[in-house]
Amino acid sequence: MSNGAYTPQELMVAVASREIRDGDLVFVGMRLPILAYAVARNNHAPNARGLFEVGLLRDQPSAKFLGTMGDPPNVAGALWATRMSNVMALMAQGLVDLGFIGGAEVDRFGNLNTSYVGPPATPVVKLPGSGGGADIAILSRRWVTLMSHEPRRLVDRVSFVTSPGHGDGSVGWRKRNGLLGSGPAAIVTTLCVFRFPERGGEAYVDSIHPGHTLDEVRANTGWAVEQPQDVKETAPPTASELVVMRGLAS
Amino acid sequence: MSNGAYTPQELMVAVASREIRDGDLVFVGMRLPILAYAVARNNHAPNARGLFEVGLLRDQPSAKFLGTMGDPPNVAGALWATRMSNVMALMAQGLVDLGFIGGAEVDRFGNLNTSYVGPPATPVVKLPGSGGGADIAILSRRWVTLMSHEPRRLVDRVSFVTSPGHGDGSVGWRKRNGLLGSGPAAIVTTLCVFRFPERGGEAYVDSIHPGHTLDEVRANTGWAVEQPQDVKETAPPTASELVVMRGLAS
Amino acid sequence: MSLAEAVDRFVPDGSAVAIGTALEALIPFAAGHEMIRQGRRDLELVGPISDALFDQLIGAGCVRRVTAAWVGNVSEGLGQCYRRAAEDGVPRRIEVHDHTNFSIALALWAAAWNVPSLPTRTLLGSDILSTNPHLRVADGLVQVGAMRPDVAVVHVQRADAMGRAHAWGPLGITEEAGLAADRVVLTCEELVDASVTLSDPNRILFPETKVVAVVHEPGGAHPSPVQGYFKRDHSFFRAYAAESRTAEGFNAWLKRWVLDLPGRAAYMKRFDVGALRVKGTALSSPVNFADE
Amino acid sequence: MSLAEAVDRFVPDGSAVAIGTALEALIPFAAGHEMIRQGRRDLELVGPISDALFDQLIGAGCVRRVTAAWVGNVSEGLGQCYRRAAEDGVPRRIEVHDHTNFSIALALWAAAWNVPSLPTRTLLGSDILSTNPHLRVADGLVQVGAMRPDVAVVHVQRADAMGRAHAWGPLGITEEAGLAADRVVLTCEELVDASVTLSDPNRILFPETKVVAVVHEPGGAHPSPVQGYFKRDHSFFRAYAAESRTAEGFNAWLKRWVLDLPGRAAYMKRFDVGALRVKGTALSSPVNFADE
Repeated sequence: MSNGAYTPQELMVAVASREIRDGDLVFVGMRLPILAYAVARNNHAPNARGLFEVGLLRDQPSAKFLGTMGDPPNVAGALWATRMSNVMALMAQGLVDLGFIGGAEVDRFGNLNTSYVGPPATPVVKLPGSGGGADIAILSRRWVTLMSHEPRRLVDRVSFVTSPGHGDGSVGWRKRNGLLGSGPAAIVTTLCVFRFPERGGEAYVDSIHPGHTLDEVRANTGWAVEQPQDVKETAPPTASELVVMRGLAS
Repeated sequence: MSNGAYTPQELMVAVASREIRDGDLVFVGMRLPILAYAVARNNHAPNARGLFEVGLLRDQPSAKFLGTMGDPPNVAGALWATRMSNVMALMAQGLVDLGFIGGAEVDRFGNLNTSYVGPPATPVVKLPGSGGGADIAILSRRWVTLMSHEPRRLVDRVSFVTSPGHGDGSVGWRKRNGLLGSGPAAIVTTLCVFRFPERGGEAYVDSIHPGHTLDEVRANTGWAVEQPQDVKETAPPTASELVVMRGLAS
Repeated sequence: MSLAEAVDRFVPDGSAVAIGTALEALIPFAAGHEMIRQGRRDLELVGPISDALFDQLIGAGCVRRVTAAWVGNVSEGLGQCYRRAAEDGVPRRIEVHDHTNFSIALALWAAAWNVPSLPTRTLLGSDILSTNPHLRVADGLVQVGAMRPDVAVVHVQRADAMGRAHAWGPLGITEEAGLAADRVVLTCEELVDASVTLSDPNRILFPETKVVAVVHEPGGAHPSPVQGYFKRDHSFFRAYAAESRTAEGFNAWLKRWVLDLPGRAAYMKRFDVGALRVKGTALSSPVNFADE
Repeated sequence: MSLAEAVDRFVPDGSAVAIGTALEALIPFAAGHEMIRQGRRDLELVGPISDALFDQLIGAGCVRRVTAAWVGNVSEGLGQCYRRAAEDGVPRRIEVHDHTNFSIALALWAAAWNVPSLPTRTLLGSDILSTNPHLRVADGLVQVGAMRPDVAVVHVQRADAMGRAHAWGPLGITEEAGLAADRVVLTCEELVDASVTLSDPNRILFPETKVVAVVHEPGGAHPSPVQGYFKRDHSFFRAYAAESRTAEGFNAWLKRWVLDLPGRAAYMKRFDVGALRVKGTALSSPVNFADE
């Protein structure tokens, strides 16, 4: 999948990091998002700050390995250790500029399912649940999800909406239903970057990663992906982006 | 007013202290109530604990002078220093056994006014307001108010109910209106102790302080005080009660 | 940043200002006095109880509305300027939105969580429901409308230049006031290095993203107490109560203690600071934040 | 008090138990294992996310209902016992009341403040509204029904015998869980003198009136981390994920790590405790509580 200079995950991290603007308050998750946050902090967004739903605010991400956001190195050097509801309060006030959400499956309107495959009363697979995912999806100003590009993950419609994106895809669905932020800004996959129309709707291909094609995207996506107006190529990770993420991922 | 062995205030403190049962969680105010709490702790209620709305829990009251409950000696040795809303949470759960409320005027149904004399829009006297008084009146299991016995303070009906007692005096008024606790247990004055029927209603004279008479009570009360069924004499402060309050009041 | 600059930039005329949120301790008198000196007008003061500071701001004509549970002089009784304003419109009429201590806390939590109101049983049966338009009864509960201050002004024991504040002792409604407010102005006894505040992130009061100004203002809470730093100056409150009994007396007091002084440093020279200073040491037992 | 006695007396069958309220740290695994050993049944587990402990209690058949935002193994993925119970009713069917992290916090605050529900915008547009009967939409907001646990079980760094607990690091929903619960059971790394806890009343988590048991149980949160005491045992979580993939594997794991052991002391001898212990020192800067 890689051209040898970087892995698909490294490209995803680089793309995700570019969603972070300088001065942003970012709701950071673990794994790829925390790497993206580190890359942004050390490159174009030195004044970004990271919130962790466990109840932490940080500037620099820990240089040590984290299994979870509650690990001691994430606490040492924190700028605020508090209750989760206080962190959520900031998000409910619209003060979280960007959130990251993980998901088992996402649909063409950006809705995420992390709860049930099959009927909730008799599920085929019981997934772990929302955690803070639905909170981020509903309350942060904009959010990004990162996902391996597989047809079983990028589905036409999720059977259960844990964390709402653009709902039924109609224009203005979020606003009509009282959701706070503007919803999903991007789905970053191993093949491409999807984005959404400003007031909601269906995901469109914004850029395709170097070495991949629209046909490949279509073959691995559970909905009929429309022909993009202009097919950009995703900018690969820069050397300075790679230095940061490789320094931390070890 | 005094028989020489103790002052009217000392008698009031002693009476108030006897309202505290061992193990009670008491919402303590300043001045006479904190002396009552100290007397109870050091006599019959060694396991009582005191909550202060500023956000404190204590066992022993401070031995040092306090101008306010936020004074440093009230913090040193505290069992919990927290937010006011956490202290209120305990009271809202019905966990505060007894509260003390000060008041400018009280009426025959135990309602207190600490807000306005005259119309609220154009008051003759602007009193300081509720503070935590209404919270205690509505949420604590039972409460006591201490007041100098004057006709302008013990009135037929207060013009403004800041902290509700038994409202309009009808049986079950508190329950019907959703108030949590059972309301005023006693009005302790410089002349006597008033109590209330269990399910609400009008204050009746339960005991008259040594050296005072029902006629004196009637002459100084703003409503027509009924003849009590049996006129008890208030038990005077004991030597051990006086020792505690005199040790602290200096 | 100087207090003058902080008040000038972040407490404009017409602001809703939460101040005195720890109740009787840590009252930001220096900041309040600076608002008076700068002739601030049409403020809405927000707090639980207020020990004399609201009374002074009202007497100085800075205030349009009071949203609070109690306004007076805690150890001395009624607030005389508050009375004159509410009873006689002197120096100007004020609007009063009454609360209880609990309901003002809930009003701030509602704003912190960005919901229109929070429910409670407190205030049921109280006539306060009829004087405050932000309280209403629905389904047997009182709905307390959200109160979002434009600015919370908070005095703390220590803070760093980035706005990480450590305060201790009972905090009243300080945390919710800071979270609810659009911005926070800090005054502090000690301006410390970030290594001090970050050594204990659990004691940091607010996210620094809310804090717009940190002012080093030792004694900025006098005459209110500051745990570990200053005792309460009871006689100062007593003297203020006596002098503020008439409008003339208040104006003389204000001239002497606020208007004729350039700032807090000059103010602190006018009384025996040493007698109020806490000299003892009762240190908190440290905790270990090490991660390996 | 011993952990066996605390669980026996204060966590009866059928209890609603808030546990693991600080999210990934300070998880009371020792207390959970004691519930398993005592064959507790029909529990309702209440928490935000649960890192493996809910999965173990579910696998052991102790659980009737889960009221939580997330159940799994944080660093390893899905909870295999949770899946078997929800998908196949093995070892028994469980009921799931889904929440988000924010909504479970609000459910506890509603109970702490003793109101039927609290409003929020979170969950609008989520299908979770259709699976949890304690959530409903009214006037464009979600009303989160109060959740009052019978008991909150909390692991802390240190506590005294009267129940005054000091915990540090991020606390998740611990404070609201303790306030909302009928009673609190504490396990602690260190049982300290009251002079330690009372030296810093701001760090005391709960009013002691809520605390019914204090158990000195060093290592009681393993394999979860304890700031200043223990690192997270990542490989233990990984091994648990692998072994719990089948019901047989889980039962073998449970026998080895819980059922065959008399208690925590024996458990702590079965792995290299020294490698996990925090050896460094990064002390909080003390604060002065002196009053004169």
